[in-house]
Amino acid sequence: MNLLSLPILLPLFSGAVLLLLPKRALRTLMALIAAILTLLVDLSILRTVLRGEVMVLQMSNWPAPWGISLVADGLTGIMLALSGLIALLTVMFASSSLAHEPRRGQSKTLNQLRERFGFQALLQFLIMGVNMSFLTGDLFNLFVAFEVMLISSYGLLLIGNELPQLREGFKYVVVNLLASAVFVVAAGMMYGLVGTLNMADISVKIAEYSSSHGADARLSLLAMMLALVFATKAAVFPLGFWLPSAYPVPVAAASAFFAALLTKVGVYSLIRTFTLLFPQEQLIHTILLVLAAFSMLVGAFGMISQSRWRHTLAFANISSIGYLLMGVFTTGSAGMTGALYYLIHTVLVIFCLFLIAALGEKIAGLKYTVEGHLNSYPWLGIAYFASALALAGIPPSSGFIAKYSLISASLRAGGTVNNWVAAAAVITGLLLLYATVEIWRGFFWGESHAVHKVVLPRGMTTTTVFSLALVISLAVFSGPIYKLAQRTAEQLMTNEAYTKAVLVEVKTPRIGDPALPTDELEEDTH
Amino acid sequence: MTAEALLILSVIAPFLGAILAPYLGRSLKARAGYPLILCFLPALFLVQYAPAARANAPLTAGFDWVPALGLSVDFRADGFSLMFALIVAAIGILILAYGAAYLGKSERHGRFFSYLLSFGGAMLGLVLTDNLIALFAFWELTSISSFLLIGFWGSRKASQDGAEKALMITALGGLALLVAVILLAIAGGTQQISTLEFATLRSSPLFIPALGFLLLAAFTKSAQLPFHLWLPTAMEAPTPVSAFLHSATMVKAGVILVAKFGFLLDWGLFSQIIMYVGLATMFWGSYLALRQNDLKALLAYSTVSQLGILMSLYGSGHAFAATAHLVNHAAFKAALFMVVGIIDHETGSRDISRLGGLRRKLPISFIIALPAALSMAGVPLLGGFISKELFYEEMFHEGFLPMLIAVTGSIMTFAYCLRFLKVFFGPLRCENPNVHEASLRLWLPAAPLSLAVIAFGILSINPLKGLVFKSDTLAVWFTNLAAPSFGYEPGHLYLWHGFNLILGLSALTWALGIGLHLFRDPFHRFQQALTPAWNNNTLYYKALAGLEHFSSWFTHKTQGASFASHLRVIVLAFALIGASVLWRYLPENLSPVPLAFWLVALLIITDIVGVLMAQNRLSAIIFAGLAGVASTLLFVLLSAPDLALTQLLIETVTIILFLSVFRFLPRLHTYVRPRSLTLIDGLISLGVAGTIFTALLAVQTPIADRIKDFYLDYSKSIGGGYNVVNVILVDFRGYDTMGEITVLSVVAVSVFALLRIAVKRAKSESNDD
Amino acid sequence: MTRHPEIVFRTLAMPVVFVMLAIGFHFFLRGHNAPGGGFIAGLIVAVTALLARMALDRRLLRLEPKTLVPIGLLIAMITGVFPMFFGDAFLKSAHGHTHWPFVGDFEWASAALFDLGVFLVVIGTTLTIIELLAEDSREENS
Amino acid sequence: MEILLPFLAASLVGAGVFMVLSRALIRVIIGLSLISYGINIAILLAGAGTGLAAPPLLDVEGPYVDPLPQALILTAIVIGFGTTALLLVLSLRAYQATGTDHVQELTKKPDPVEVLGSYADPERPSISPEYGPAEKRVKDNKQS
Repeated sequence: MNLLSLPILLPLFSGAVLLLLPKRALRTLMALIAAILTLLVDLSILRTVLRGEVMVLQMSNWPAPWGISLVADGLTGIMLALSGLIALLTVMFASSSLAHEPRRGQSKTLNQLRERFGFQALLQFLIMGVNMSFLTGDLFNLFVAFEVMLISSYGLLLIGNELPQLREGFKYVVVNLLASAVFVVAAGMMYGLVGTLNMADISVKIAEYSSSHGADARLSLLAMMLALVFATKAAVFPLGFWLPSAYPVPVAAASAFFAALLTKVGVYSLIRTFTLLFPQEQLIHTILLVLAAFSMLVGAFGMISQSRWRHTLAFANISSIGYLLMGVFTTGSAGMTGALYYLIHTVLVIFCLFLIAALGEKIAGLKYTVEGHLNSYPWLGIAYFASALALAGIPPSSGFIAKYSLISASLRAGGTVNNWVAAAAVITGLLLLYATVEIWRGFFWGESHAVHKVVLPRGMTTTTVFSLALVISLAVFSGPIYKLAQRTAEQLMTNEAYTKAVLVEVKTPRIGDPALPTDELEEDTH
Repeated sequence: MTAEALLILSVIAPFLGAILAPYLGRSLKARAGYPLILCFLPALFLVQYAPAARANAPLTAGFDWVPALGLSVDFRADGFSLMFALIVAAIGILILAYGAAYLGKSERHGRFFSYLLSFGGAMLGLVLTDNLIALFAFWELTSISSFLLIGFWGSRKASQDGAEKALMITALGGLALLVAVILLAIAGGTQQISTLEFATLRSSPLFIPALGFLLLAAFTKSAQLPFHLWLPTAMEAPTPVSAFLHSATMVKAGVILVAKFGFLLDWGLFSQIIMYVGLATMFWGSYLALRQNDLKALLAYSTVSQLGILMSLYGSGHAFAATAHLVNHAAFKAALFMVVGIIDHETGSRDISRLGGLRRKLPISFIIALPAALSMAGVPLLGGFISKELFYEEMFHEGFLPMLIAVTGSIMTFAYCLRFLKVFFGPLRCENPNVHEASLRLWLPAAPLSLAVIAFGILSINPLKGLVFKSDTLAVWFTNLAAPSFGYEPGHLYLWHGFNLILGLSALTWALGIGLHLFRDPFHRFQQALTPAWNNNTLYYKALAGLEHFSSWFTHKTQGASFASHLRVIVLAFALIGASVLWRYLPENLSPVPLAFWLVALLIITDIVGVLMAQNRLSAIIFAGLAGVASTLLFVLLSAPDLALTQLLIETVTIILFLSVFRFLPRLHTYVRPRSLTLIDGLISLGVAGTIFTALLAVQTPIADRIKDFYLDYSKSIGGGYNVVNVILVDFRGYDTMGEITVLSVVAVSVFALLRIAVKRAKSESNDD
Repeated sequence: MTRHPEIVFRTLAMPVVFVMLAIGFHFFLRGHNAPGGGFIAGLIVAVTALLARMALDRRLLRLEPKTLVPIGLLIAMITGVFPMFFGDAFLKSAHGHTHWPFVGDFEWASAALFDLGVFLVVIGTTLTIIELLAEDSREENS
Repeated sequence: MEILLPFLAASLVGAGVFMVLSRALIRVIIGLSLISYGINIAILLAGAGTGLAAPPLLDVEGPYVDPLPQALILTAIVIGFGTTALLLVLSLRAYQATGTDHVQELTKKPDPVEVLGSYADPERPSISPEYGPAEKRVKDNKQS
């Protein structure tokens, strides 16, 4: 079960070592090895939890409510596997792109400085934070994990000191500090009210209390605070204003990782909070469902309004968060199944699109309205077209399956709110299609004015092809993956397996616990 | 090969071809079209299962895609589907051959054939599938691949626009279809089209919305009024594409939908709605076709008009007549488009007013075009005549108004067919002096279609049986193939119905059609005078511009709003939360407050006021620092020595930090907020404070015992330390501390990078942001 | 600033630095049993180092403070990983009595090693930030 | 006690929020530190209550206050210290780079929308021949 600590320890270790390594090649190698190992660990965890098992690791051997537990159920397994994949691809992409100029017309020293000043290490710490968030079974530790993740993201956002980075970085940091403040106070209050921080324990205690006392406004209060925090991190409308300006400013690899995973950590936390801790807060579920509908539309409108690659895609991210939450908060496991499938889909697709955007920026600068690149870069065109179809939910892409299952679940659930949300989802599909077609028209069609062809770095294109392959294989293997999502969703609907696995050994620890051999430690204590 | 495999292959093969095409295109150039014909052959071989289809025992096959979602790619070659698949495959083959001759050397051949084949595959899938979701999937695929085809010459703005318009409008219909299939699946309890039951569906409240969405989908795709605007601009595509899209495939998808779900639509008002929409489209399409000068545009509007006929026939339940006309239309329209392509290819123009007398220069093309155009006009002995007679007959039964519209529409149809043929007659007019007949490779693919047009009519006269004029061969075979799907009796097509009212109407049509052609100039002026300033096309662009405008306005308003107002949203949300438990949990009896606490409280309040009132940086920093000291004191009073110590040290270091950058910090400007904003901010801040306050009161009585005793009990014995807080930090919750020092490390790295990588001044920043 | 206070400052600084260092280590060692611990000690030592830097213009450590950060992180982490080789969970702690020659009875805890990591990270981070800021402002001035 | 201490925590947070909503960089930073003071007190009050008891040092006589919130706050303080330091350096850099301490001026506006260009007209699809003699033109367009 110590396996569970590895997705955190491996990046931590490699992050620390990366700070000490003197050569670029060594750093690249180290980062790659760490990412590959982490991915392998993630996959083996996924394999175990797919058997329906819930893996638990009690940190420091302290039993559940007192120590900190690491827990992996199906949802965690999926998230970890995604994070492992995306992390590896990001490391690959970054190590190639940091050796070249950031985008057309800039000098490449800036990127080299970024690399030298710890980009890869920050990335590893970010991965650690993300994995920590997915694995932890403790509310306060989730706060710590968020902080590790956020502080690394500040670092990645700012590294390079370009003007937009500083400008948007300030806003990003302030917003997240506010949200973190709410989070930590909510965690403290949760301890005050429920008397424990272990999420399984909280779940059990709240369920017990609710069954005997009925609804309690104090619990709703905490639920709303947590919802506020996670919705802000997930960039749900109207709390997501910070995202579209912040995500496009760092290096492309960082943008891609942010867009693919960081907001999803917010969504993950929302799923955990509202399936495990507060499944009974129906009002908040409905509020979030309505906000989800708005997020979809607002994201799509935002996409249409932009003309720069990554700004447009940042709005696409907001829209996808809307779709996700629509599934999460639609009653019943069908919606959750759709949401989980959509989650896998959107992580891969958004990531792939960001990589394509990075290549696009390399070819023609920040805007995609410089036409006529289809003939020079047909493969890029294919990659964009395939992933844009997936984004807009056009068959036979994975996006279509995701969209279909979400809308179908929503319509099946019935009721006014659900119907309107489904309508919003349908309309958003059209708007997304329009926005992606505009990029296609703006960048690939049209008359080419390019004087010479930009040579794209090998590493960057290879990584893009890999991630495109992931997007396509998701569509091909939709059957088993959807099944997986379905099983995980059913697991999420009942908390029993989770809480039982975590709270299994409530015996007090024995005094004579086997201690470490003494001789190894002696020298160091002075 | 088993029958099932063949059925699946017939849909898959074009897609495989689409993947191969770019490679073939690289080596074979335009000639890649010929080997790719193989991709449509499996579909053509399906003809051997026609007897089974006629016996209502159709071939089925398929595979699961996402079984948990009920999504399987099922195919079912029932009569109608099989008939349509054969048409698609046959015309597809001819188009591939035509395209191979048509495309110039500098084109992107591989890409062209790739798009074309994926479109063909999508179309075959659409007609053959038996699964609701797969139906939608293939439907969208046709939209997407037609988008690529129409925009094949993507460097031209008009092509881009035409492609986008077609995509947006058909995708709008696609979304309606998505909702429709979901509702049908919910209401019918199955996702298999062939097992949907009218009775089950009818009893569901979702039935009417489902039908409504279904109709919307059909109308958009089949270019019915008022969604017909995309079809004419789709003519920006290369002509082989237009020939494929507008004869047998893309535009017929809506008709297919109405045909496949006809058993549902023949209910209540729906059939009337479809019929009248179809008739209106037919009328308006032929009216607009008359005023076109571009041969391709003329054919485009004629397609709109013909689709109206099909739609009204299927809608009103006259599947037999509809199917007969569908077969005819596919043949003559594809032939006509190919001829237009030839004219364009050879003369360099498609402008009717600049062309004439081509009969002499392009004799073969003329021979091909003549029967096709006459069939479209409804001249006897040709297939078009037969189906138009049927159309008249059915409309005659429907009532006077449908009859009237049908006849007027047909008169104009007759007129524009003559107008089309005008380019072959009269004195030679052509800008290209060296005009000559197209090569064999170009006209040969068009010839079989023209032959079919003739065969549908004339060849079927059986001289032995005298004047029966029963047209009982190919067309009938096709039409009757679809019979089991609609439940009509296999019938006959008659060239001769005897002298009756229908024939009279036909004669009237011819006469008035010729008249209209002769007096076309005044009519044209009349049309010009009636042209409104706006139409649905301008509306479409207005809507797009409106969408862009709204998006940008909205995004500007929300994203571009001040940062402070963004923050306001978050804190306001937090403030509102407090309202939910406001004042409910006031403690009942208050314990006395020791003096020390009063003093700390005084200090904190003073500091807060000091910070809020501070006019310069130093005093603000000092007051904030004092607030920190005050909270340290509070920690001491509340028995938290570790906290107090830490807070004090942090305070010290922070002050050092502030002071070391002090000189470079901006002065404490008081940017004056508008008074209303100050008020709002004040209220929001009060709200936040209120939330914290009430929440703190509310959580003072826990709902379950807190877990603290464990730490106190085992801190010494197992943790090995007397300071429980420290033991928690390094042992019980040492993992938190691990995260905490990671945070600190990252801060060090980030600050190092921030301070060591030189800052570019705003002035020297390159302008690309 | 006149010369005299500066000399006074300098003479005073040396003993102050030593006293503060002693206090810092004291806080570090007693952390497990009384208020203190790696974090508090780290801050004290960092402030001391700053003082030494400013008053004596001397670095307490040869190392760049930035290097302390990963080292501290690794120490803390490896302490935590160690029990994993014995099949225990990450960060499983151990403590006990042992007898060292010349030192006598000594009470040790693996947690102290972990705290050492914290200690180093805190020193490293604090010094990095403040020293760099000081350098930065010096460059700006020149 | 039950009212006074929550009141203090709440007023610190409230004042902090008011400062954060102002428009000067420094005020925002100071506001954030006020918020963190308030929140630390709030966590202590929420978790350990307002009652008085001995500090959680086992060599002192009990009963002890709840040690867990103290440990949580310690972690929170350290993290807060780190982020404040980063924010301070960042705002210094932002100020140096932009020359403004007005938070609003740091914000940039989104792009203006582009005017929709000329468009296809279904009544008159581009009559210009698409092929034949025009082949050269199409070709030229592609290659330029």
